[in-house]
Amino acid sequence: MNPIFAIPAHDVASILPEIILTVAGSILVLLEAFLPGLRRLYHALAIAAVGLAAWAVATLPTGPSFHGLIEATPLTGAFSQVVLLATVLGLLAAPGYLSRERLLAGEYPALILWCSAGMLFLVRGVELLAIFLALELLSIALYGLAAFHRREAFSAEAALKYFLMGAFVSSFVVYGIALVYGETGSTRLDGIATALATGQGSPGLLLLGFLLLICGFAFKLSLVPFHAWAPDVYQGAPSPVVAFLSVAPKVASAVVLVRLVAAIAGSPLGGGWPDLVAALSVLSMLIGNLFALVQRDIKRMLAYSGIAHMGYLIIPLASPGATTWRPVLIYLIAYVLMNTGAFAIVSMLYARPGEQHAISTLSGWGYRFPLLAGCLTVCMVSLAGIPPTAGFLGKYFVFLHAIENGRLDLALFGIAASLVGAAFYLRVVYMLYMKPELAAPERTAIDLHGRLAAIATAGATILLGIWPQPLLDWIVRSLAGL
Amino acid sequence: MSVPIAWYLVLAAALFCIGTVGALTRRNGIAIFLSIELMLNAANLTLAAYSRLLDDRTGQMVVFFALAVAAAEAAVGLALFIAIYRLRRTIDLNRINLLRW
Amino acid sequence: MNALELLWLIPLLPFAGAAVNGILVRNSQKGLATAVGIGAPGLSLLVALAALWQYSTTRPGETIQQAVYVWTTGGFSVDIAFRLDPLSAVMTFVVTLVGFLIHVYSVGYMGHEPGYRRFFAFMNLFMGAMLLLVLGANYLVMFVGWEGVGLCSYLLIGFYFEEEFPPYAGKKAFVVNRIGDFAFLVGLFALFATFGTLDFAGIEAQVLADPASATAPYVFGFSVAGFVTLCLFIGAVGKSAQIPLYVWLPDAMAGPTPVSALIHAATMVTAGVYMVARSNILYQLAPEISTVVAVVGAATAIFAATIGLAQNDIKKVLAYSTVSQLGYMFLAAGVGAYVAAIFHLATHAFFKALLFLGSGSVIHAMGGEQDMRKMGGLRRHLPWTYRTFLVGTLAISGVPLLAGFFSKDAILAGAWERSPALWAIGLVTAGLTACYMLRAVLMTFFGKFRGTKEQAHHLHESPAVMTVPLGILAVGAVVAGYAGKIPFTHLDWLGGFFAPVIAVIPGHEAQAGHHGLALEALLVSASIAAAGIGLLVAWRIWGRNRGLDGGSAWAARFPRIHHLLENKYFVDEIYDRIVVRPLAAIARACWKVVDILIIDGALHVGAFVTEMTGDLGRFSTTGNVRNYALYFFAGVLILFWWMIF
Amino acid sequence: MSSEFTALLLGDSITRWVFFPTLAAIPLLFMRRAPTAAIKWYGLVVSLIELFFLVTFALAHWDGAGMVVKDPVFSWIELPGLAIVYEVGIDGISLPLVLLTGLLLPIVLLGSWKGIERHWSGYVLSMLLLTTGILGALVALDLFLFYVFWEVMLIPMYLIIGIWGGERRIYAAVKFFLFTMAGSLLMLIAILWMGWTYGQLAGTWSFRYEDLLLLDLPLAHQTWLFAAFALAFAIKVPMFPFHTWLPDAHVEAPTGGSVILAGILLKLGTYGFLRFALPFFPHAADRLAPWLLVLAVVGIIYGALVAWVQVDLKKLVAYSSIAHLGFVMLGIVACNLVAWQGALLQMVNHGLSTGALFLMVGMLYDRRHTKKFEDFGGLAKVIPWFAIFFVFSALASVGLPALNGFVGEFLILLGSYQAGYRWFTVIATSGVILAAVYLLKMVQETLWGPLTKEENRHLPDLSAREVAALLPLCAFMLWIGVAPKPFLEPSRPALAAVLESYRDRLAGPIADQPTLAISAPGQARVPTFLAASARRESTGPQP
Repeated sequence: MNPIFAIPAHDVASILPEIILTVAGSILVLLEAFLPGLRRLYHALAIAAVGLAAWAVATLPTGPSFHGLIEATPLTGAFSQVVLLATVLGLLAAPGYLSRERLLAGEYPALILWCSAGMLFLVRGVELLAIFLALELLSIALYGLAAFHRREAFSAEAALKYFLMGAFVSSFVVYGIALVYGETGSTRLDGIATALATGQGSPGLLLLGFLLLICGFAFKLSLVPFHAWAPDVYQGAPSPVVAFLSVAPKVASAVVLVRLVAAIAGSPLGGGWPDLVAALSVLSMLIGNLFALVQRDIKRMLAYSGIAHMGYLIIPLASPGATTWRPVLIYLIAYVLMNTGAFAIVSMLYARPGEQHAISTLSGWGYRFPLLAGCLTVCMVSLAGIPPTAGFLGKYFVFLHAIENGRLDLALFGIAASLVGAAFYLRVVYMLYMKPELAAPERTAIDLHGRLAAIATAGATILLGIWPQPLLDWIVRSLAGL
Repeated sequence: MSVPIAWYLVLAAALFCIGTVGALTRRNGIAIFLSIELMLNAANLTLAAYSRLLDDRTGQMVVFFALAVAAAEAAVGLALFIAIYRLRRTIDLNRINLLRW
Repeated sequence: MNALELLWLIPLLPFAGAAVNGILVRNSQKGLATAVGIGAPGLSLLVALAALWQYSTTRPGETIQQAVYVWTTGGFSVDIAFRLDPLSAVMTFVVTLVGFLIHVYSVGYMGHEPGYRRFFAFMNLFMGAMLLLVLGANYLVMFVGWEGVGLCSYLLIGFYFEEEFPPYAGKKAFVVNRIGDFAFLVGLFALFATFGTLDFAGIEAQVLADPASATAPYVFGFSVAGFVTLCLFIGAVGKSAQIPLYVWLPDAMAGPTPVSALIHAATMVTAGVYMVARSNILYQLAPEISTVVAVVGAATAIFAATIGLAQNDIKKVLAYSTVSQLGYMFLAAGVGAYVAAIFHLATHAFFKALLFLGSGSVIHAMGGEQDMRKMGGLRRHLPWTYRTFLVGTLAISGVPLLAGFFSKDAILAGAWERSPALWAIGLVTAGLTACYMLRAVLMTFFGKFRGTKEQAHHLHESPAVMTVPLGILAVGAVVAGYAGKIPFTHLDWLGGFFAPVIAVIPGHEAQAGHHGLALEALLVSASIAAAGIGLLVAWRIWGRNRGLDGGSAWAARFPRIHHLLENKYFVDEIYDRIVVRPLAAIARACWKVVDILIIDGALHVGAFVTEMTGDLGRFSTTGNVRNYALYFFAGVLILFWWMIF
Repeated sequence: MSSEFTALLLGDSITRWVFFPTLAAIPLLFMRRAPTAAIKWYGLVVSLIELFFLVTFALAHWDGAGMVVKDPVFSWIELPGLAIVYEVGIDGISLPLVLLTGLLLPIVLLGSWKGIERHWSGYVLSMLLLTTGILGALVALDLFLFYVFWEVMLIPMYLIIGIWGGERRIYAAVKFFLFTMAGSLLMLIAILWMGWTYGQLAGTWSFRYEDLLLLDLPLAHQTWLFAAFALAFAIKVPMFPFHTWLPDAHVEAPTGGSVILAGILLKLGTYGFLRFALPFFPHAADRLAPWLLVLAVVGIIYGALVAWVQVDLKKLVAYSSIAHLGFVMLGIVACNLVAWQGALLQMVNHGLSTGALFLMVGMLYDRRHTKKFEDFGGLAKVIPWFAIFFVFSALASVGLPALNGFVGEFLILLGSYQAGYRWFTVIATSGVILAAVYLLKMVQETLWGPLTKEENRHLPDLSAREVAALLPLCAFMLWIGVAPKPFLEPSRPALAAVLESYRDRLAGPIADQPTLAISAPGQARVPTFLAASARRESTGPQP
């Protein structure tokens, strides 16, 4: 008898990282059930698991698996590592906050790990179904995380909004998948591409299908006009969650978006897509920065700034091609570092979840918390894109790409927007250092993990600004295939 | 005699639109979630129809997974509704706006 | 040792003195301050005399250049260099001698001032700058000295800086001078752009080689020479207090009297005349500008003289007289009688310094009182002052055989050659001069004392340290005239000595100035008559112990004119109205309107608009998730629509 | 890269004195709890060591005529088709400003001794970082590198104004920051565009100064790029319509901040014109020269007039800076050796005299905590030594002969007159009148007249520390004024070379599409730095 359901060993091996993360997550849940005494160690364990996964990713044999549903290339490897980096930082940011809120539990790291497993799939998926499943996996985990602060109406509301929007959008995605599948007869991106190249299928339906897909991921990236959920969720969800939620999904979704745009842009139908992306990018940069300018709540401010940053991120997509990956990857790394750092520090400094995280609360704390304030300043400077920081490096490569491909207009919009951006990032800095202290801090959740996260992010941000060569070499190696 | 495939697609599209309109117009969270389920199923119907049209099983596979996912979403969603109801005593979305602007 | 090698010492010594007195010496060490303050100019006087003696004996008329060091290089290269030729020789002589005497006088006059040390530091600084001015071998060095003396005049006018007015007067002087300096600078630029050098010798050589280069049309229908000389003359107008820039000089009397004597009578204010004479080669090539010079000079002369008639402050009288005499010198320079100009400059240096120091001695005795209406009958108490002052008065009035007579006569003769009109003006001015000077003497020394009791009590002749310089200057005021052209003779030492300075340009020779004895006699007698009439009138009005009555009677007879003269034709007020205030208004407009309102306003509006867009826009995030769903759906539809069409 | 860099840091190199302040700043991070005095002295010592480095370096690499020194070049950021090198070099143009920076740093710290009350470690830290930024921008020969340093200057200055400033310090700081950033972002795009164009023609991107000089661009491109650069620099200078950040920044900034700002930061704008904007886009520069001249001259008159009617000492000095830098711009745009020599010298002069004035305004502020004229008057009686220095510096600023200001202004005006801009020159020259007007007003209202305010009756005169801060400045003012030659000579060869290449390119035809001039090293086209003969690498590892 031959086993019909036998799964080839190399396929199993090919998803080792995901397996590690998922299993680790499950173990943590079990530990929560049976050994709650070890709670303090959970995050350490989770981080260890992530490290293991990173090792697995690094040693992953390249090539497609599961009949080409997912693939492993140096490219996916690179993005996976970025996702894992974000995961580690998200894990580091959490314990202080959780223990202060008396929420320390196994579920948290478990959800994070499962979520990042989903992201790894998302990064590697080259088939619409796989992509859809991965997307749902990470989304559902995130819904849970967003709602993690049970007793907090803000948290629940944030989760609810996130969930409803997510579900609403995912139905569009499925419909998009259906249309694309129907018109091209394939759910594999390569198959779709070839089908498009041959020009089969009704253009209208195909356009609609792709549009739905792309809007779906634009929603994940919180690009204008699909951004509205972001500020609410960021503000309401527990800060350490946001530290994770505001970066990791973006990394994964960006990969998919690039793939989708590349798939269609190459086709006869591809005419209008670059301009569409350009429009999204310009809208996001301007609206994001404009709305962030007037926020008094630091988390909302960072949410809108995140929207703007996604706008910068997709500038290269306006001129798709093999060269698109490099600026996107560099920008994402920078964004992961500075944004996670900012949110990690916010989650440490702000006492009450849910309520307004007024920027003015930070007044004069620059001298009370020199280390954290310094790191926050670095992150803000980097977000503003001022050298020598990773943020500047990212913007630099993005603009470089734009100019290289004759999108000078986008570059100009970009700088106009970042001028507005500078204004509100600097507000944080002057609150920290130039204003007298308003209120003495209370219930701050500063712990070793958090400090570590802050130092790591800020340090890396500066280091990348001053000496990016090693990273760039690594990136070049990862993107060598293209 | 068999119904032309196109009709399934049109039906699905119609369902999808109904679902969308419902999701946009209802105020009760549950009702909205139901409408979303409707949209999801419209999508599933489209998939099934196409799969039949193309005589290719992938579509149906997708439908299965989509249903599973829908179920999972429903679980989380309902949990959230309960949580919010505990805290706010309402699931009228117009009144769930602590977070705004 | 060769004194001609030591030219650089002449300005350097006073500078050193200033540095020592200014930085090292303490206020308490008064003796040391005196030693340095007198010693530095004294030494420089000795060096100067030695050099001049050697010059006039061994190499008279030659031009001695002495480069000290290179100042700038590159596109514009110039040396710090000194030049000794007859012109600078005479100037150096006058400056060092008169300057030294005034320093000596100051020891007595300033003896009780708190700022004694500071005073001498500034005075030495001035001496240095002035000598730099006259000894400089190129326009740049000259300009350095030019501004240097301006600075010292600023500092010394404002010497009593704790009072309200003196610092203000100093500022006024500096600013008005700056207006002239601005033109001076432009002139230098034009010079350098044309000739590629600022060296006197270099320019002279080029012009002589090719006068056309200087007469070539330049801008506004001026020739090069025309433009340059005009600019330079404006500079001179500022420095030498001619119309319209004379307004600072009367105010400058706020400074201590020795300062007025040294800077605002004898030396600095004559720098303009010196500069015109120094640039005579260019002026000869720019006849139209020379005419301007002459006219301005004449106008200033008579204008200031009329004001002098109605002033009651003794120093103000002398100040306007100075302005008027400077006008005389420019008249001379304008009509091409450069020798006469320098001649008058020298004689004027003597008798005007004498008069100022005399007035200083009077003020000293009166305990600071300067109003002649409160004086009178002082000749009994201050015999020496009275005598010397009288000599000075007669000299400036042009009484025959005194210095003023000769120099003034030379000027009038020159004026006659150019135009009888100018001559006439000069003549009237001479009369007026005699009149108001005698008036001053009569009001001060004659009649009965009109001061307060304790003033009368304190009246005393000044100490020897003050009277001796008066004596020496008086001698100078008598004999200095014999250096120049003596009427009815061919004796003209100065003329001969100056011959090499007055450039003779091929094609532009000035017509020889020797007219028949008859004419000469006529001119001389005319000027004598003018002086005589002036003195007579003054005697008739203020003489014979009439005190003030005569004057007030006349004032009552012509109230309008008197009012006008007494208030100096309201020139200060007019300037304030038409220049200063409008400028300030513009400045304020620039600040309040352009800067704050327009530029910053625009910025703030921009910022506000940006902020408002954001602030209004953010309400689109209503917090109601149903709207978000709507946005999403709308977004999809719009994009789809866009993609289709 | 790291190995080369560390080797450079250790060797006697430009890199060493560029980054020494930053390295020296690191310990301060851990010295927050240290006693203030210790931090002050630490900062002072560091700044003196830095000065020592600079002077020794200048002397060591000085050949009779001038100096052109480059650190060994090595690649900083390298990607396929994109090479950004770390390339720093110094020549006669940057030398004076570099030395001025080194001179001002210790003086600034001395001048802040009393004025800064809080967070000294942060203050010294910012100052040192700022110094690195300034020096870096002055020696960077790769435009990417230049831009990085250029921006690095912003944050410390922002902090200095914002933390240690006066009442409206935050407004001023933000204004300063946004103004500068607005300009520099456009410049960044322009730089990228040039690098890309070079890449199109040469195959690989490059931002190296020497490479980009080889670009021949059509007039339209030149005009836009020049506009972008000019905007960035004009804001920094600042030229007339973009100047309004300056008064606010100066009035609010602490003494040290004002001194650095006026002394050096502003010069980077003019330096940028001289080093980048003009040589890169000669034709555009030539065509836009009249406009720049108008702005410069307007700046002179306007700044002077507005300064005249100020009621705040510091604001008066701030506006006077606008006027002075108007002169510098006039000289730069005149494009003629005399004018350029004057302009470069005038940059230094302004740094000295205005720096001294700001210091003394700060000293008054330390004593009386006011900068308004109405609170002063008759101070000369109370604090004579202060009066002497104050009058001295003011006169230097007026441009009195035998003091430094005169030399610079004279050369500038002479040069621009020679260059044929007669009427601009004449108008500009009238600025010397106004300079006298407003500066004497300043002196008058502070020092002269009766002592009206009772509080002023017992002000202490200058302390030894303050004299130590002022004396070097005044000494240089006098020295430059009396014998400017040693200060003009070093920069002449460099200026002449730049001018020559500028003229050559101007004489050359305007390309109708971007082309790359193939030029042999040392050709006049690319001044000084490429001239292999003229270059001497500072001792360091060979790349």
